Amino acid sequence: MGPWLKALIFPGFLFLMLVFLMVFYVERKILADAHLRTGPYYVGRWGLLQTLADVFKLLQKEFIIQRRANKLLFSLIPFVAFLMVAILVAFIPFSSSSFIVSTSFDLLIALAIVTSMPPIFFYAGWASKSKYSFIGGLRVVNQMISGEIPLWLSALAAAVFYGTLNHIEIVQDSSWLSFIVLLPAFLIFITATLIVTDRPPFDIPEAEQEVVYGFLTEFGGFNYMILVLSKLIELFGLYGLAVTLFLGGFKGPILPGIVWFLLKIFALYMFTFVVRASTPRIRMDQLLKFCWKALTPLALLNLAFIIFIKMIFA
Amino acid sequence: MLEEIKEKVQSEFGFQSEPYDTNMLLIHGNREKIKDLLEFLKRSGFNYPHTVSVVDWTPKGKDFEVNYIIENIQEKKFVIVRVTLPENDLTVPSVCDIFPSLQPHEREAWEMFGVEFVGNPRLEVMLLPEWAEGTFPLRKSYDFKKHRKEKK
Amino acid sequence: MELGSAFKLPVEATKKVIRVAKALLEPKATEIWWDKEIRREYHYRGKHVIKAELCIGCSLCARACPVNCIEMVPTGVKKPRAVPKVRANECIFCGLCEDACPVKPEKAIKLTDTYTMYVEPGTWDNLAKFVFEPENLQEAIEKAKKMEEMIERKKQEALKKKQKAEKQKKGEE
Amino acid sequence: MDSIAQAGFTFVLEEKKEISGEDLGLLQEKLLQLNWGVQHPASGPMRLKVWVDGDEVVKVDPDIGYVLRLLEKLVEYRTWINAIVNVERACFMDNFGTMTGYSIAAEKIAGVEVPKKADYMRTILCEGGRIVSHLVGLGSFVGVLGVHTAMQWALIAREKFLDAFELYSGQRIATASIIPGGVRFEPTGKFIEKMTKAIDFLEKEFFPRYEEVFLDNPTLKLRTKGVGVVPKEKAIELGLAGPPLRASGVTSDIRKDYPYAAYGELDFNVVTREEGDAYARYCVIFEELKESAKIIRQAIEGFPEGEYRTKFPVKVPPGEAYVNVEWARGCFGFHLISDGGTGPYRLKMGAPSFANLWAIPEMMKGIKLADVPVIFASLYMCHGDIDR
Repeated sequence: MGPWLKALIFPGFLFLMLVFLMVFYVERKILADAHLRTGPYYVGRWGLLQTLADVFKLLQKEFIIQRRANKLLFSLIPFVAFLMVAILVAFIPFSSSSFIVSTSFDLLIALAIVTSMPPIFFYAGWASKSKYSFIGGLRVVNQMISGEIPLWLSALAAAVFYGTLNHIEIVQDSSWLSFIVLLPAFLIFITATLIVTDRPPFDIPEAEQEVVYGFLTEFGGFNYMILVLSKLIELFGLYGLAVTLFLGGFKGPILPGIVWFLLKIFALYMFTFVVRASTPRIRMDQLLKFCWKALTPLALLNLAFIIFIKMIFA
Repeated sequence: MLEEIKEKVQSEFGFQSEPYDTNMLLIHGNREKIKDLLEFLKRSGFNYPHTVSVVDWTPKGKDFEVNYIIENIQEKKFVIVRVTLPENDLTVPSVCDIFPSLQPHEREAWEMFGVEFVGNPRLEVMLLPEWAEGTFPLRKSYDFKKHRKEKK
Repeated sequence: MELGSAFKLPVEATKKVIRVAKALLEPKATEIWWDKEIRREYHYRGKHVIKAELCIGCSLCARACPVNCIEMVPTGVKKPRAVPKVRANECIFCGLCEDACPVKPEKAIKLTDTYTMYVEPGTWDNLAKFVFEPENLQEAIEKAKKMEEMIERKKQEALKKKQKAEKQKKGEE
Repeated sequence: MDSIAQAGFTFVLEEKKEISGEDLGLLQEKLLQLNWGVQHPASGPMRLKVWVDGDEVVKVDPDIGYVLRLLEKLVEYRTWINAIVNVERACFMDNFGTMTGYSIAAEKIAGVEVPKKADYMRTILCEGGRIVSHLVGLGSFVGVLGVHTAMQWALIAREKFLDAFELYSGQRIATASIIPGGVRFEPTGKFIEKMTKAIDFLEKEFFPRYEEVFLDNPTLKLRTKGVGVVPKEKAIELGLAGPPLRASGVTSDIRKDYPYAAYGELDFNVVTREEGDAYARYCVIFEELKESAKIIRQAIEGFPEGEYRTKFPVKVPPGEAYVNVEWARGCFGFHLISDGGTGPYRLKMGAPSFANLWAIPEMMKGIKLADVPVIFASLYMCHGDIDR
C-alpha cells in the first residue's frame, strides 16, 4: 500500500473511525460489567452497532453556535484538534510495515503534538463564551501542563535507554530486560497519560457535577462528535506510544504483529475503564500537588536511574 | 423540667401554659414579649428550633396563630410557643437573631400567610413564583380556582 | 496531601481498582424479562374493573378518591342509581376506591393486575376519552329494569290479591 | 451568631456584577456567577447561585420552589384517609415515614388505638423506606465524584426492596399503604419472605462489596475528609437535621427519644460521628443502613398476631397534635389540626431537608468549586421535601 492509501484506510482515517466506535462500545460494555449491568444490547448483535447508531444520531443534529461565541474559532477548533491527533497516530507503527510515516524524530514529534493540545482545548472553551466552558478551558490548561512534564520525562527515559527516537528501532531493540528496567517509567507514563487526556480519576476539566461538561458544554452534534473523537484518539495515540516504548510494540509470538499491538492496547484500555469505574475524581489543587510534588520528582529520579543503568551497560 | 419552665414562664412573663402531649409544653405568649420569652427558653436549654407553624382560624371567627416549635435536644423535651395575632395586624417581631435557623421558616410563613416578621432581613419570595407574591396561598380565604385556566 | 500519602495513595487506589475488576466476573443483576411471562403480584394496582351488576350506587368510591377522578354516571334505573366511571388520565392508582367499596364479598370496583393501558394516538384530546367504564353496563341495566318490572308486577299482583281479598271480605260481609 | 444572621442567611447583593460573554477575559477583576442548578447534572430541581472567584466560592444562595405543589394546602381538601396520597408525595424516596407521621397525628387527635400488628408493620415499612432512600443517598454521594458504580450497585439492592413493596401494596414507590387506623393491607407471609430475602441480599452481598470499595476508598477519603466541617454547636445552631446532625456528634434520633410505632420494643443504636465532615455524613448513612436491617430482622421475629387495621372515624373531634417521626432525611414534624370535619383543617410539615438546605450558605463559604457538589450531596436532601 502506498502512503496515501495507508493514511486513508489502514492505520489511517477509516481505521481510526473503527477504533473510535469500538472503544466506545468496549467502554460501555466494561463499565456495564463493573456496574453489574448488561450494557448495549438491542442494536445489532450484542449491541455492537449501538455506537454507530449514536454517531448517526449526532450527525443528524442541528449545528448550533451560541450567539456570543467566536464563530470562526468555534467551528474550526474541532477539526484542528482532530487533525493534530491524527498526525500523532501517523507516527505509531502498528506492525513492522503498517505505519504512515517513520522518521528519526518520531518520538519527539509525537510528544510535541501532545504538548500543543492544551491551547486548542483552551480555545475551544474560550471560543464558546460560556462560563462553564471557560472554567473548563482554564482547568484543562492547568492540568495538561502539569501532566505533560512527567509524560515527557518518562518518555525521555525510554529514549535514553534505547538511544534512538525512531519508533521502529525502539520496538526492535526492546526485550524483557528493557520492559523490567523501564517499568517505573511505564507506570509514570500511564498516570501522566490519564492526566493529560483527562480521563477519570483526573477528569477535572469535564467534571459534570461542577462545570457541566467543561469546554465541551456548548458543542453539539457533529462538532461535539469530532471533538470527543479527537480526545479519544489522543488517548489511543498515547497508549500506542506507551505500547511502542515500554511494552515491546508489535512484538509477540505466533499471532501477527498488528494483533499483538491491539491486544496490548486493549489491556491498557481495560485498565482505564476499570479505573473509571472505581476511583472518584480528585480536586484540582490535589492534582497539582500530586503532579508537581510526587510525579515529576519521581520521573526525574527515574530518568537519573535510567542514565545510571545506561552508563553501566554501555 | 417542663414543670419548672411552666412555673418560671408564669412568674416571669405571666404567660399561661398547658401540657400539650407527652414531653411537650404549650405556652400562650403574646407578641410584645415573644423575644424575651424565646431568649429565656434558649437560655434554659431549648436551643434546637424545629419550625414556625401558622394556623389561619379566620373562618372559625378566631385569629391567626403563630407556633414556634422548639426542642431541647439534650433533655428531649418540646415547647410550643403560641402567639395569637388579629387578622388586621399580622406583625410579630422576628426571632431570627435568637434562632438564626428560623429565618427561612419565618420567610416561608410570611410568603404563605402574610405574617410579617418585623426585623427579618430577608422577606422575599422563596417558594412561589414572583408573580404570586402577596397571594398568600395557605390562607383559608385564598381561592384555589382563581388561578386555574378555564376549560375550553 | 502529605508527601508520604502521595506515594501510598496510588497503591491503595490500585487495590480498589482490582477489587472492582473482580465485579467483571460476577453474574449480572439485569434480568432478561422480555421473553418471560410477566406475573404481577396479588395486590398489583392496575386497570380498574367495575362490575355494574354488583354496584349499589352509593358513590363512596367517588368520595374516597383523592384526585376526584371518579364520576358517578346516572343509569336511569333505581338500583344502581349511578355507576362509577374512572377518568384514567387523572387516576393515580392508589386503590382507595377499592377500600371504600362496601359491597361484600366481591367488590364492585376493583383494581386488577392489567398494567397495559394506552390510548392511540396519545394526544391530549384523546386522553379525555381514556376512561374505565363499567363492564356489561347495558346488560346490567336491562337486568335491573327486568328486575324492576318484575318487582312492579309482583307488587301489582300483590295489590290485586289484596284488593281481591278485600272485595271478598266485603262480599262476605 | 451575628455572622450567620447577617452573612449566612442574608445576602446583601452588593456584588451583583454579572459577567457577560464579552468580558470573560477580565475574569480576575470580577466575580463569576454560576447557576449551579435546575438544568445541571447534579443539582436536581433547584438552583444554587454560586459566586466564584477563580476556583474559590465566595458565596452561595439557594433558589428553590421548582417542585412546589403546596401539599399543605392540598391536604385541606381531602378526607382523613385519602390525605395520605398527598402526604406520601412529600418525597418519593421514603414515603412510609411521612405517612406514618401523619397517621399517628390523626390517631392522636381521634383517640384511636392502633393494633400491635399494624405498629410492627409500620416499623418494617418505615425501615424499608429508610433503606431504599439511604441506598440512593449513598449512590448519589459517590456519583457526584464521577463514579457511577456505587449508584448502580445500590440500585440493585434497592430493587429487591421495591419488589417487596410491590408485593405488599401493589406499587413500587407511591405505595399509599399506611393509613390512619393501621396499615391498608394484610401483611402476608409472602411479603415477609421477600423482605427477609432482600435483607439477606443487603447484608450478605451488598454490604461487603460496597464497604470494601467505596467506604474505605483512598481517593474518596481524600476528596471528602475535612470538607464542609460542622462542629457540634454549630450544627445545632444551623438547625441541621437527620444524618448531618448525627454526623456532627449530636445524639438526636426520634426513634430513640420519643419512640413511636414499635421502636420502643426493638433494640438498635443511634449512629453518630464526631468529625462532622462530608465523609462522616456518608459513613452515618451507611451505618444507618446496617441498623435498619437489624431493626427489620427484629420486627419480623417479634411479629404479633391479630388485626392489622382498626376503624377510623369519618369525623374526627376538634383538636391538634404535633408529631415527629424520624424520616430517612431527619426529623419530620407534623402539626395537624382538626376542626371536627371530615378532613384535616391544617397540616404543617416541618421538613428536615428544608432546614439542611439553609445551612448551605454558611457551610459553603470559602471552599473550592469542586467541593460544592460534595457538600450538597453529603447534606442528603430531597427536593420534594424542600418545596413540599
